[in-house]
Amino acid sequence: MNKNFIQEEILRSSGVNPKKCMKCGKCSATCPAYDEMEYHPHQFVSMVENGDIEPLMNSKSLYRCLSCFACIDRCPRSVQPAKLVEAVRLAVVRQQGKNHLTANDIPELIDDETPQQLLVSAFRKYTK
Amino acid sequence: MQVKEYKPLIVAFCCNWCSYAGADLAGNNRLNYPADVKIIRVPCSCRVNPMFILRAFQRGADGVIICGCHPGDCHYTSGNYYTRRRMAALFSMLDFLGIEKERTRVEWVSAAEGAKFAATMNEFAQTVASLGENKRLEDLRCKK
Amino acid sequence: MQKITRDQLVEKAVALLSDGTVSAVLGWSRGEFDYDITPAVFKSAEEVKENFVWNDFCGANFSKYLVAQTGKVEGKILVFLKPCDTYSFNQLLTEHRFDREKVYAVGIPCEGMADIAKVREIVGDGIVSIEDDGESLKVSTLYADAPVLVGAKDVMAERCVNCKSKKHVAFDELMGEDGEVIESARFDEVARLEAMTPDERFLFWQNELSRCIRCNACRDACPACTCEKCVFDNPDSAVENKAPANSFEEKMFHIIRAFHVAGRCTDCGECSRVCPQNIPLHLLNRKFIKDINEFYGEYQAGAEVGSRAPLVDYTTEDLEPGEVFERGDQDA
Amino acid sequence: MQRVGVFVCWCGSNIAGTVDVAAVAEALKNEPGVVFSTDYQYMCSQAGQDIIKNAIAEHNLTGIVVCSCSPRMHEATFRKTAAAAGLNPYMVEIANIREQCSWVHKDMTTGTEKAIILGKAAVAKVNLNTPLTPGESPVTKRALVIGGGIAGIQTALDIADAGFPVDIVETKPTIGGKMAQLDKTFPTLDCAACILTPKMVDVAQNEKIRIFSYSEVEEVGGFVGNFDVKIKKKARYVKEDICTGCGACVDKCPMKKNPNEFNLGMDNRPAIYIPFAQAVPKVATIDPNACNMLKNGKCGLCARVCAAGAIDYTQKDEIIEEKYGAIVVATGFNPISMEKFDEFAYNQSKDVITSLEFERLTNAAGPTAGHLERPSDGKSPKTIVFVQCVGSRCDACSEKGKEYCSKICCMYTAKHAMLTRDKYPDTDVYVFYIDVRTPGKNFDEFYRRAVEEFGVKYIKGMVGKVTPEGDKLKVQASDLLSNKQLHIDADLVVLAAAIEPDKSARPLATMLTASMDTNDFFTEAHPKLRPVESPTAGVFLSGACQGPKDIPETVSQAGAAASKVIGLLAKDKLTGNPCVAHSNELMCNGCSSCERVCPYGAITYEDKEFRMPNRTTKIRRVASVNPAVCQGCGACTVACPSGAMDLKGFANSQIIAEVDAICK
Repeated sequence: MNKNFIQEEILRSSGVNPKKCMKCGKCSATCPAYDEMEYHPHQFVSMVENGDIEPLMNSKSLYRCLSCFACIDRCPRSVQPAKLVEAVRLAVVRQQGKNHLTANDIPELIDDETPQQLLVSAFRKYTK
Repeated sequence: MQVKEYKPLIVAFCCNWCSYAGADLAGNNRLNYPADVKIIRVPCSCRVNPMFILRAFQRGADGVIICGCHPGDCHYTSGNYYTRRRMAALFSMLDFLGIEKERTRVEWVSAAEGAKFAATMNEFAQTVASLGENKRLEDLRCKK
Repeated sequence: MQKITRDQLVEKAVALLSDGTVSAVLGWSRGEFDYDITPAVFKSAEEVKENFVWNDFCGANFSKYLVAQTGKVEGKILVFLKPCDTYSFNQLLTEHRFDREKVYAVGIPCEGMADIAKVREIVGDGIVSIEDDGESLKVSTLYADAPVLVGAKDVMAERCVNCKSKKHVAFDELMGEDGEVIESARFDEVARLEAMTPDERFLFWQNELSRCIRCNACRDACPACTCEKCVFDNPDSAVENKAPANSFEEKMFHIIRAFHVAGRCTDCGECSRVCPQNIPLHLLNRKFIKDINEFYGEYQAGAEVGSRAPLVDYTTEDLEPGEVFERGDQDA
Repeated sequence: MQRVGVFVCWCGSNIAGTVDVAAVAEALKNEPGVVFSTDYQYMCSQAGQDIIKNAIAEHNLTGIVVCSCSPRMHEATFRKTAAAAGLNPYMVEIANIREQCSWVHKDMTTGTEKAIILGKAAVAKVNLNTPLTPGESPVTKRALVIGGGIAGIQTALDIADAGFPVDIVETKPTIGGKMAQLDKTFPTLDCAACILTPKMVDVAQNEKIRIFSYSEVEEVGGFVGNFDVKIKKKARYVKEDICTGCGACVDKCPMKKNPNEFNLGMDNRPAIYIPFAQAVPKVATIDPNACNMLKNGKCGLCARVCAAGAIDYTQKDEIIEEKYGAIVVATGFNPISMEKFDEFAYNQSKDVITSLEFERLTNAAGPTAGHLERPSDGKSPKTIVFVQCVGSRCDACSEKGKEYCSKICCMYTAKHAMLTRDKYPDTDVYVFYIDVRTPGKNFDEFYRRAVEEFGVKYIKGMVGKVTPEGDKLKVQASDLLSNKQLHIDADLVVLAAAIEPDKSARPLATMLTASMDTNDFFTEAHPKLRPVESPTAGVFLSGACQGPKDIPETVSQAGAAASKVIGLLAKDKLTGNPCVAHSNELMCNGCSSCERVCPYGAITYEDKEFRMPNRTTKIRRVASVNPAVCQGCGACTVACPSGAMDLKGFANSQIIAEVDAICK
């Protein structure tokens, strides 16, 4: 898959416009998982903007983001870095070329407490 | 034979203080909109007499849009409030006579809203184009 | 079928002329036929006794005539006003169109006027005479051997069927009893048209308005159309046109005319009464009235002198022209 | 028949790039009335104007059409050109083929076609133009300045200096505004009070200047040269002319615990108070919400101690009516509320303050007498974190902040940081910045000194979160250049809050019919060429009400506004806009519809005698328009059913001619 295509796909699925970023770093300042991450939220934004997506997709940072959305809440420019992280995760999943989960896998994974909504969103996220 | 592409003719009445300046700003920012839109400058949207609108339709305009300052921001304090009432009544009447209501519009565009001006014109031109030629109000003698 | 009789009116007019209260009387006189009643100015008791007419065809609204006649007469002029005429009377006063001091207004009750078109629908053409015998009209025609009896209610004009008020809102003296404002169904026809599709409405109006011969009777009879010079007669207005050249111009004429009287029209119905082509012009005016009532609150032009017409008024919270149609969609 | 000349401008390539100007000139040659048509690179240049002048003379032109940029740009220029050549300036029409044609269309064919149509419309209109002569109205030689901050003060002083009387209306009990609250001023570090208070005294002593303090503008009527203004002088319950400002009442007042507005609520003041020592007028004011006498009728102590007998509990609001020739708006700014910025813990900790509060903390006349002490416990802070751009430069859809740069924060933060390091060298000072913007004389040098000489730690990055913990403020921030997240234990956090126009500006703009932008800053008549004038004639802008400004800029704009006012007041008569409504008496019905829609009350009625057929006459009521009052909106022309009312310059026939030309 070509680099531009992935970039476009990420921008499209996240709905984020990284050009709005004014590089203030408030996202990284606010991030509770900062020290766990190799690439920090502000870097996510600028790397996606530059099409530098490969390293992001291979980075563990992806899974260190807690999706707490503090960066989204506090970004003065409404850039929404967490949505980009989410979109890169999705790109990784989709690149694996197969479904992460099948319907048959589900019964053993869930317990009674799992809300249905979570199942639906997991399906959306982890299947092609 | 080449089929002549249908181009709607749109007359836009713009108040001098807000909307005409908004149109200028759209120009300053090079925001494109169809050349089908022709602007007539009036001091205030309340200068637009229903006769002008009907005349435009009579002479073959396909859509007429009136742009003024936002309510409350009229350069003349209250002109656009009168516009709002007059045009509400007139548009409702045109609709009552079976004339497509999409052909007439009032839009408030401030001097700072160049982007809104361009977007409005693009959208209005498209709407009018989708209606096709204005057949219901035109004077057939005036059509080429 | 009118409760008040010709004799009573003549007696009143003669009395007022004789004691010098008024120097002229604005009243009805016979035209070519019994049913084409003509407005007339009577200057003496003899003229009144001889030519004054009062019957079911005396629909003419005299308030407009005051604009011209008050200037021509020394002293006061007597005018008989039916309830609906009083609204026009007030509206003209609001617009300073005549001097109230020069008018002696006598309010007279009205039981509804007849529409000759409706009579013709029943008896056919060739009407030579119509006699009123209280409950019905005795119509003689060229082609029938015997006069036909027509129920007065059956030939009542549309505007009277949907009468909006039997109350006089202006008078110096009242003959008979005053009535009340009526909850009429006058907007039903407008609502029926509104419920149609735009295409149906267009066909309806195309059909109606294409009959217009631009005789200007509607304008000339309209008590709101009292302009010194009508824009359509004024070469400087750039929209001057006196005869319909095609289907557009009569539309333009009727839309502009309705717009010019919007907020000022009292819904007296004179436009439709005088239209020789029977175009329901009052529907255009009623559409404006209905809209104005719905958009800006109930307003009856002429209900009081000095009220501010809705189109020369505003609030900062008025609905947007685009919302006019959203409202319609919700209704539908 | 007119003899029309058409002049098509290339505007370099601005027009000629998308419009075939020669083709436009050629096409318009065939329009009715056109006797001359040409094109030129720059019609607005001297050479271009000469072409017009020569053509007027040579071809005996009675009207001209210039196909060029927007009339808002150069209509006045070409009108002057026409006038210089002896042609009535109102015989000029502009076809806007730049902003509304060449700049918005890309294709040469389309652009040219449209330009021709726009040109035709202008020719059609000019054929119906008539020469117009502006009316004249007298000028009231008195100016009103709304707002008594440094902008208002400077404007008033400059106007008074030219010999014209000026009134200042200030809502607060004293003039001085924000500058009076400041400690030192960048980049020279002058003490604000030392340079401001002499000016305040000048104002008080200038016999041309009247100060209406504790007052508000209630109503504005009239028009340029002739404004009628109602000013509400709020009751201060102290007779201004008798009070000596001795302060005995202030000392004795028992109701001492009221937040002191002047110190931003960081200390208290009594119910009767003088905002600060150098207040002008130095007169006490009673806060009616705090005074026991006014609330419950019990106390009266201040009246007893006042030797001058100035206290008057029965005082009422007073309305003053005055006429003015010009109005200057100088309503200034306020820091935005920090309510929505939870992350900085402004509402949770007293030690998170705004820069204006910091200013009071370091001011010798402030709540701590100039000692830098933490508001919570009075300890001196050892680590101070300054956060820039709080609420500035936000996204347009952000509900928290403003889209614009507040302009002054970079410099005052540098000033605060530098002064702190200077006075308390053992303090660690961090400044978190996104960009440091220092365009201004000696500004960048100042900032560099803060870093290089005073050791202020500038960190590129933003603070994400401030958490109060014990007596510390845990500051979590990013350092973008070293790609680290920082955790600093601070004693004091200072937020450089964005600034916004004063809340009074919006209603005032409505009263003045002056326009505002979406941020409630007043708009100028032209962003570059007329920066101190409002588009509303006779209304001028001074200071931060027009946009964020520092003191030097405010003062220069104040002076510029004053010079514009002086230019206006120096005239004995104003020539008005001749494009006003007029009523054709022969057609007027006297129905009053026009009068009801006129926003200016310009229409009156008179009874006139008219000749009628057969040697009779008739007296009719007809409308007449006062051309000095009419502003030419045209509301009346549509309200008029007979079409008797028309607008000069935008007549029914002219607009319809344009419609016809466009729809042909």
